[in-house]
Amino acid sequence: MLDNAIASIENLRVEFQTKDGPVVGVEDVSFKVFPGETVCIVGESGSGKSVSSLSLMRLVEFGGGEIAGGRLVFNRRDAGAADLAKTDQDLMRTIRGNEIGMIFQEPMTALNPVFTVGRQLTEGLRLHKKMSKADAEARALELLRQVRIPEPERRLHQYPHELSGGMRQRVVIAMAMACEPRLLIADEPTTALDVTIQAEILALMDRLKRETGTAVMFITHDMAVVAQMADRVVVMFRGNKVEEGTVQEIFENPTHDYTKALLAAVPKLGDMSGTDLPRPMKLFGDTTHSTDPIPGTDEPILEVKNLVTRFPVQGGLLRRTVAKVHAVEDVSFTVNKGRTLSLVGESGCGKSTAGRSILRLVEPESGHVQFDDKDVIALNSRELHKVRQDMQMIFQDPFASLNPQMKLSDQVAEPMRNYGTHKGSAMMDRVAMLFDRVELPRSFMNRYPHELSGGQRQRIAIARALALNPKLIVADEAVSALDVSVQAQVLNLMMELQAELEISYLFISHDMAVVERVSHDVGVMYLGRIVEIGPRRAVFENPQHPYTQALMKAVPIADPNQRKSEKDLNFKPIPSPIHPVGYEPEPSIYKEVAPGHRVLITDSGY
Amino acid sequence: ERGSDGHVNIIYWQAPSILNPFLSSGTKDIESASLVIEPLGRYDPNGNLVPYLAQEIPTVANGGVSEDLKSITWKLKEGLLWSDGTAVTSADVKFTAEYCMHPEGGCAQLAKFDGVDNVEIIDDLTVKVNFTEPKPNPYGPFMGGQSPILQMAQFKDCMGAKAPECTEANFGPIGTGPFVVDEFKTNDVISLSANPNYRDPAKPAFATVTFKGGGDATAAGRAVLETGEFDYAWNLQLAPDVLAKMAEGGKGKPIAAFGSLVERLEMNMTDPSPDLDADTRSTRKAPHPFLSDINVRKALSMAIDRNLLVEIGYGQAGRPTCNLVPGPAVYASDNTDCLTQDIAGANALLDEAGWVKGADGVRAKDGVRLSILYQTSTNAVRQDFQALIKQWWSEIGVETELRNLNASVFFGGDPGSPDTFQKFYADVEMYANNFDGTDPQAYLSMYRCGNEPQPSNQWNGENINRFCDPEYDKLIDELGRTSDLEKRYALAKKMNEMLTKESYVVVPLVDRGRVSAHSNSLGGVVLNTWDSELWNAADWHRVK
Amino acid sequence: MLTFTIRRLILAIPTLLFISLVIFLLLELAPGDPMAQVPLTVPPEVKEKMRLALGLGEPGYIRFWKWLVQFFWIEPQVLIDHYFGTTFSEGKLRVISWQHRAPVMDVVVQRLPQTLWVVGMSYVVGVLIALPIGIYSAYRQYSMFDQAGTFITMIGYSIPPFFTGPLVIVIFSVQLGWFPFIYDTTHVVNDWDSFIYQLRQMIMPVMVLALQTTAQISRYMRASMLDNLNQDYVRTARAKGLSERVVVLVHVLRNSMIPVVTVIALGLPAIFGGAIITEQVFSVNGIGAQLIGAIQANDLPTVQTLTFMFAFLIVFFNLIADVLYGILDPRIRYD
Amino acid sequence: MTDMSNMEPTKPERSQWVDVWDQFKHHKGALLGGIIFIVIVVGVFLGPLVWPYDAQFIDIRARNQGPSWAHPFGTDQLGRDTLARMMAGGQTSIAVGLTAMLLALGLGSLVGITAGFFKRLDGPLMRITDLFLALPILPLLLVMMLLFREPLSGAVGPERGIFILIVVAIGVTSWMPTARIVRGDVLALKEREFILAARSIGTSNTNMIKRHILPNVLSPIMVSATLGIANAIITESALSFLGLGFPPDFPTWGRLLNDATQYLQDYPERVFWPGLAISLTVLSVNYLGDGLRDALDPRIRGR
Ligand SMILES: Nc1ncnc2c1ncn2[C@@H]1O[C@H](COP(=O)(O)OP(=O)(O)OP(=O)(O)O)[C@@H](O)[C@H]1O
Ligand SMILES: Nc1ncnc2c1ncn2[C@@H]1O[C@H](COP(=O)(O)OP(=O)(O)OP(=O)(O)O)[C@@H](O)[C@H]1O
Ligand SMILES: [Mg+2]
Ligand SMILES: [Mg+2]
Ligand code: NI
Repeated sequence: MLDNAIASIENLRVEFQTKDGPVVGVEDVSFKVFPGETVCIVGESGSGKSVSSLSLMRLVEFGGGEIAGGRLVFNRRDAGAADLAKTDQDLMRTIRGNEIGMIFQEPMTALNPVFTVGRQLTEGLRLHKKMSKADAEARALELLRQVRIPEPERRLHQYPHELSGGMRQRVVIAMAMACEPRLLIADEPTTALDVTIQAEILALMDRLKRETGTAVMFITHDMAVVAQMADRVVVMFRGNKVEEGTVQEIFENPTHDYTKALLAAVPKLGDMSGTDLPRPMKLFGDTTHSTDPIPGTDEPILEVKNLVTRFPVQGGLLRRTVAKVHAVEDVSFTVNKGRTLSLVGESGCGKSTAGRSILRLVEPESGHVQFDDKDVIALNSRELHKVRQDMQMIFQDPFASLNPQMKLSDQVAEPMRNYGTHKGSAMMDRVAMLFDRVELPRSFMNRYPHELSGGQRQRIAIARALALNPKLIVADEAVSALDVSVQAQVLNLMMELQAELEISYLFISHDMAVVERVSHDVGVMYLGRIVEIGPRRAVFENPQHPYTQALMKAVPIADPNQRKSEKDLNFKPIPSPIHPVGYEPEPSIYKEVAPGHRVLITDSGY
Repeated sequence: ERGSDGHVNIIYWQAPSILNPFLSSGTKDIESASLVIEPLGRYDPNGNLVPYLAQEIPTVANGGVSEDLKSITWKLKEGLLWSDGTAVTSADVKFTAEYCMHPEGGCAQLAKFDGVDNVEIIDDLTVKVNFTEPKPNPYGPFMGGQSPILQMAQFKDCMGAKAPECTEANFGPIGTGPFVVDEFKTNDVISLSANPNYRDPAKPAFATVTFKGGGDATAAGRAVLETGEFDYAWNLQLAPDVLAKMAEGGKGKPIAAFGSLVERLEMNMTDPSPDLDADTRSTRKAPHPFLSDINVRKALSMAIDRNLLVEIGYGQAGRPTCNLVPGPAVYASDNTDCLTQDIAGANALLDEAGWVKGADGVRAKDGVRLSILYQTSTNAVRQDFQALIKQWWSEIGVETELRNLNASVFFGGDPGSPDTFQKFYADVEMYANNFDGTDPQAYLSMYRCGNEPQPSNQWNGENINRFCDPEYDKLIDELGRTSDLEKRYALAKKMNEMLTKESYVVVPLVDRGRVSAHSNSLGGVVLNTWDSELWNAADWHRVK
Repeated sequence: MLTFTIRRLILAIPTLLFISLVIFLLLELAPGDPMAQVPLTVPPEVKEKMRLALGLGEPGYIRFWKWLVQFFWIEPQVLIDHYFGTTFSEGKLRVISWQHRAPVMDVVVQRLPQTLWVVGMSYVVGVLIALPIGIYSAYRQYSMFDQAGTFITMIGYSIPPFFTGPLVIVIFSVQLGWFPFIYDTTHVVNDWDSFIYQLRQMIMPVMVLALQTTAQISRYMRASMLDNLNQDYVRTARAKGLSERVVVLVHVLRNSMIPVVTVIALGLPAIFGGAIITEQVFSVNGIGAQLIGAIQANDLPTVQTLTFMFAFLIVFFNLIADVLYGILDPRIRYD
Repeated sequence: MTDMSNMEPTKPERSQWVDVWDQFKHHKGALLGGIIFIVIVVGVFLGPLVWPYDAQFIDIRARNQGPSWAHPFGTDQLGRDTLARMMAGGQTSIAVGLTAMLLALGLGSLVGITAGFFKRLDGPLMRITDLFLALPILPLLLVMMLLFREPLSGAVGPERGIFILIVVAIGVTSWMPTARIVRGDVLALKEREFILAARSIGTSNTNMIKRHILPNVLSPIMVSATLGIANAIITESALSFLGLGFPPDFPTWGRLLNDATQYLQDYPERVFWPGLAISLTVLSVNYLGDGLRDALDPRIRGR
């Protein structure tokens, strides 16, 4: 090629054959990727980002798609340019994994559960680089070191499920980079990862690009990441490219309406600096909703004291517990009526477990949970059933928490059926009202979860949680999987409801910008303990605990002019939360640095 | 010349499980054992007695049987050797009797030794069997395939309760027959070879025998008639057209012979209604509501076309009969009126007797409907018979419900089961029975009054249809006392007629013969229904 | 995993004892009589004596206890004696069949080879045919091959062996004369020719039986493959540039085999149980024929012993299946 | 926010069953299977009203005939019309096959779901499954016949009594595989998050099973159903063969096939009809099940 692009996509059109006729996945997309640059592709959900990248790998055919038009010119390492849209699969095989590496959108499921990490890593090496087993293993080890996985030797012989989410993600990345591809496609590689790991991975890819000249095609919904990573940005909307430009151009001078909407929806860390109370976001073109701050009350609704939850690790002849996972360790906090407490922290630090323990969806080992004058821990199953009417949970993964075989209206109506609060047409009216509330068209009532986009699913989960007019909602990563525009809508809805109904939230999230936007109070968790807790403003603007400080530092900023360098990052691997049965950790002791702002002074493991 | 004809393959679709007939009365076991062990005398295909190990058949005429009929003296042939080379002596004969008569042995052939007081050794080759009472038919012990002579040396530690423990002896008895057992796989296959000490040095012609068991009659027939894998197949109970088709295979031919086996209907003279309590149901306390009317029984018999039954079910292996005792010829009554079907006659008979057809076409009288439950064991031919007979009976206004039962339940004597043929919780049942040897005395005595199965004897009687006639009982006693053969023939015929054409409590259908098949190259086969089919295996040879 | 296995093994003992009791009670209750096959010519008194000689006079619990002792105490001694030439079992009463008056276990041992040859081989053949069919049908779902495979396997499943058996006999033995159809259990394989003969006499029963196995396993295989072919890790494997063969036969198959292997393991006890109808049609006289013969003859010691051994195998193979599950799927941990 | 909610075109309300039917219609195999199955059922149940011959009527002169206008399927060894017998046999076979399959399915699903769902019951229930797998079927059937035939005949009449017995016998001896498969699936399903979610909104155990577990284990149950109906039809014939089944003059497909096997060489057409009928039924049910499964699964339905 004259312009020495590694890959140039020209007028790509991809169709899917379905029973209702062909569906266009990508209508008309063209862009180029040059060596040593990072092209970020952003866009709304379903706009064809994944399909474009899969087409480049010619993997879209295996999902029932068909490249209906356009050219995919790829500049091969030593064989000149080739139109990948027309090459046969045999040739593709020598390109895939070798010259183009791909990190998939759902890294959690991208690994084969029955092969060891080492086996999956070496496979491509032995195939493409004709390495011997020993050589390949040595190289795999090197790769694992590069992606900063702790104890790489041990990991080689472990199975994917034995690794934490972040480690799995890094294995996938190592796999994609194994053969030093000329082009690396990363499809939302950091979705649902907490900021510290995200930061590490971004730094790694950046380094790779700099050191080997690999071109990176980076697909994401996170504008902060885009700002951190991109050289150029391609914006997609409903199967078409609507805008393309350098990262500065896009951020500073968006031309297309959609791009503007997208940028407006991005919550930025620091937006709320100087304010005490959360406030709904101002959205592009939205004038109907108020953005007044939400005051909340001082009346406690939920008091958690010294909560401890441990998961038994069983073994032995009689299935005795030989060790315990200390998931939640001596955690205390209070949530007031109409206010939001956010829990943040590293992946696996026990946020979800804490939330579930409060609802007794997992049984805590000890501690007090006082909800609305009731001691939740002491309730029998009938009373518990009654209390749950006032406590609802939105689960981390909205898709997983919806029954795939049940109509949405039934799922939203189910709590009412269970408690008999509404019956017959009254119930259906309320379901319709809830759909309106979360701004889903009523025609969706007869749909099934898979027929919805991620954001819509999330809204169903919220509608279900609202069905009983609860006093407390535990929202576990309620927005992490959404693209920014949808995320902003959902956050606004939640805050709107809080303002209206005085609902309290226990908000669990890894996204610090979101947390800043929505919370009155923030608790930072590390290894099962709250290391710092206090009013949001105090914690964010004056972090005291070293872990909180590291966390704040890792947050990417949605501004291409404020890029972080790798040197800023310095994370330690998390120690194991597994302890033998008799082990009794010391209690948490806090120092109050400011009114309500307390910091752990005993050992947290950090 | 012994062993010159090589190998012969025999297939029995029921596999022999043991080679000791005293521990099993299965035909397959007795017949397979007959290749190895022999009795003093056998019956020939005509039912005549022929000496085997004995020099001659003892009779009153030759002095072998005492005048008072209380003893019989057998003389062994001289120079007889067991297959292991030792001599056969009268001690072996005496031992055999003691072996079977041991109270704990559970001997299957005990009936053969019925009335035996003791067995005396007269000399090395002579034994005398003493009976407790006069025996008009003294040929029970040591006659026929069921009571061969065992070698004392081999079985002396196997008496009574120990009998089952002697697996080796039971699976490989030492005998005097034409073959010796090389290997016995129970319920599967026997390998035999010619007995080096067989009394006729020129026999047997075959050096080795494979006696295969298992499969079904169809497979056995195919193996002989169609593929020629086997030389001899036993008891091919197959539909006549199937057998005919197989015979077209041309590899062999079916052969048939008749004995005393009669397929019959038994009419229940007592009431099997489930409404009755267990002590009354199907016992003489309650007479049958309509089968106690002889007209009904007779009409039922008249409606049946026995020729057609034979044609459909047995072909050359059966012949229509009206007799319970169809043979030997001297005992067979010339009763043949039932052989022509007479539906009109049957209808007329029932009309006359006051059984009037109702709206549903079923006859009734005084509120009693002619509705019959007709049971038999599970078997393709029997089910065809049931269907045909049901149709004929429907033509005379009789309604029939059919039931077929698992053979092992139907013929088993489990007093807990309602489905045994002895309990007879049905109106009519069909099965076949015959008698051992050629003398029908015991057989006819079954229908003695009081011998019916009932709760007090755990349903163990033999008078299945609960027939009761003092006249008949008198004749039984008389037969037991009579030794004059002509008189015995006459008595038996009379009794046969009382049960059949005079009372129709037993409705004979078919005199069932035996069909076996042998390959074209197997010579010397003479089918014998009065004794083991392999009775003359020593004479078998290859046709060149 | 080891402790799990040991725990299950220990639990299996009371289970098996209970099963043996239930089987015993069931057989006691079932109508039928060991004298059913005795000709009607044998008078009832004689039959009664024969019954007593079989031990039927004793009450049920004594017979059950005797059986327990014989099976669990004496038979193992016989086994030890057999292998080490000791004489522990001398003079002790073993489990004796009522039909042929020989120790049941001896007959089982005698018949095991032919059962394993025919039924075992058919299972192996069936599985070997089923797996490729299942794999390919799923890989090319709704293709001609898949449709034809479904059609043939379902027909194979719906046509019982009592029909297919005679059918192949008529075609291959009677019409074409290719194979013998009366299985020769005395046949000894000692050279090439005799091996060929063994193959020829096995081929028909093996094929008839394999048809059933194939039908079932291939359905399972297909379903399982279909589940896994759409998984994300398949795409990952393809993205590595692996060939389709490796993707399907290594990555997908390994995952799909997890449920199928347990299904296969659960089907294994049936091999030892024999194949009742097919064994009869081809006169194989294996364990299946022994069992059905014993049931028909009401040979309770044989039936009890065989069904109990079968129960043992079922419990054992269920355990194996669970353990296999754990081994094949690293996510599953029993401890 | 209104802009986003209108992205999906508004479709008219549709009921679940319309949906299912819609999907079903598109499944060619299922449609064909359904049609064949309906044709068989209608033919078998309504045919005798039209066809002049009775299944039990013996015309001995017309025996062993090949196909002709009078007897399109020929006659058997007693001259009974094969077509009439096929229809009568079909009634019994289909009725037995369906009900026994449903019973086995019901039992199997019940045991499987209970064992999978309630951890405490898993051990005992699976041991019971082992027990039933280990029980010798023949003696079990004999005992059932012994204990229940007469009381049932008394209560509901002999034919219906036998029908119930046979159905129960087949059902009771063939639920175990279904139970095992379902249990495995439930065990996996129980770990899914939507079950936890359902619990958090206060769903009781019964509702949990009814609304969340059962619909999600439908697909293995469907497979068992297809295999089960074939199994039931064949088992029925084996029972008749052993004398544990229907009265001997009561034709069923299995028995017709069994009887005809004897005449395989002489009258091969005689085995053809029952064999064809059984295979067609099983195949049509198989495709029907395939289609239904696809139709009932909204994930597939959406595509
Ligand atoms: N296998 C398929 N069959 C039919 N349509 C498909 C298929 N895969 C993708 N599509 C459609 O193609 C379009 C583009 O999908 P794609 O996965 O590329 O979206 P995306 O931009 O990656 O969205 P997200 O941010 O949610 O990952 C969507 O409308 C989707 O519905
Ligand atoms: N059921 C369980 N059994 C054993 N260990 C568990 C279980 N659930 C969670 N854990 C462990 O408890 C710890 C806390 O898990 P939890 O799900 O609460 O993390 P989290 O903070 O929500 O992380 P993430 O951000 O990834 O959702 C982890 O080490 C996890 O491995
Ligand atoms: Mg995507
Ligand atoms: Mg979590
Ligand atoms: Ni809005």
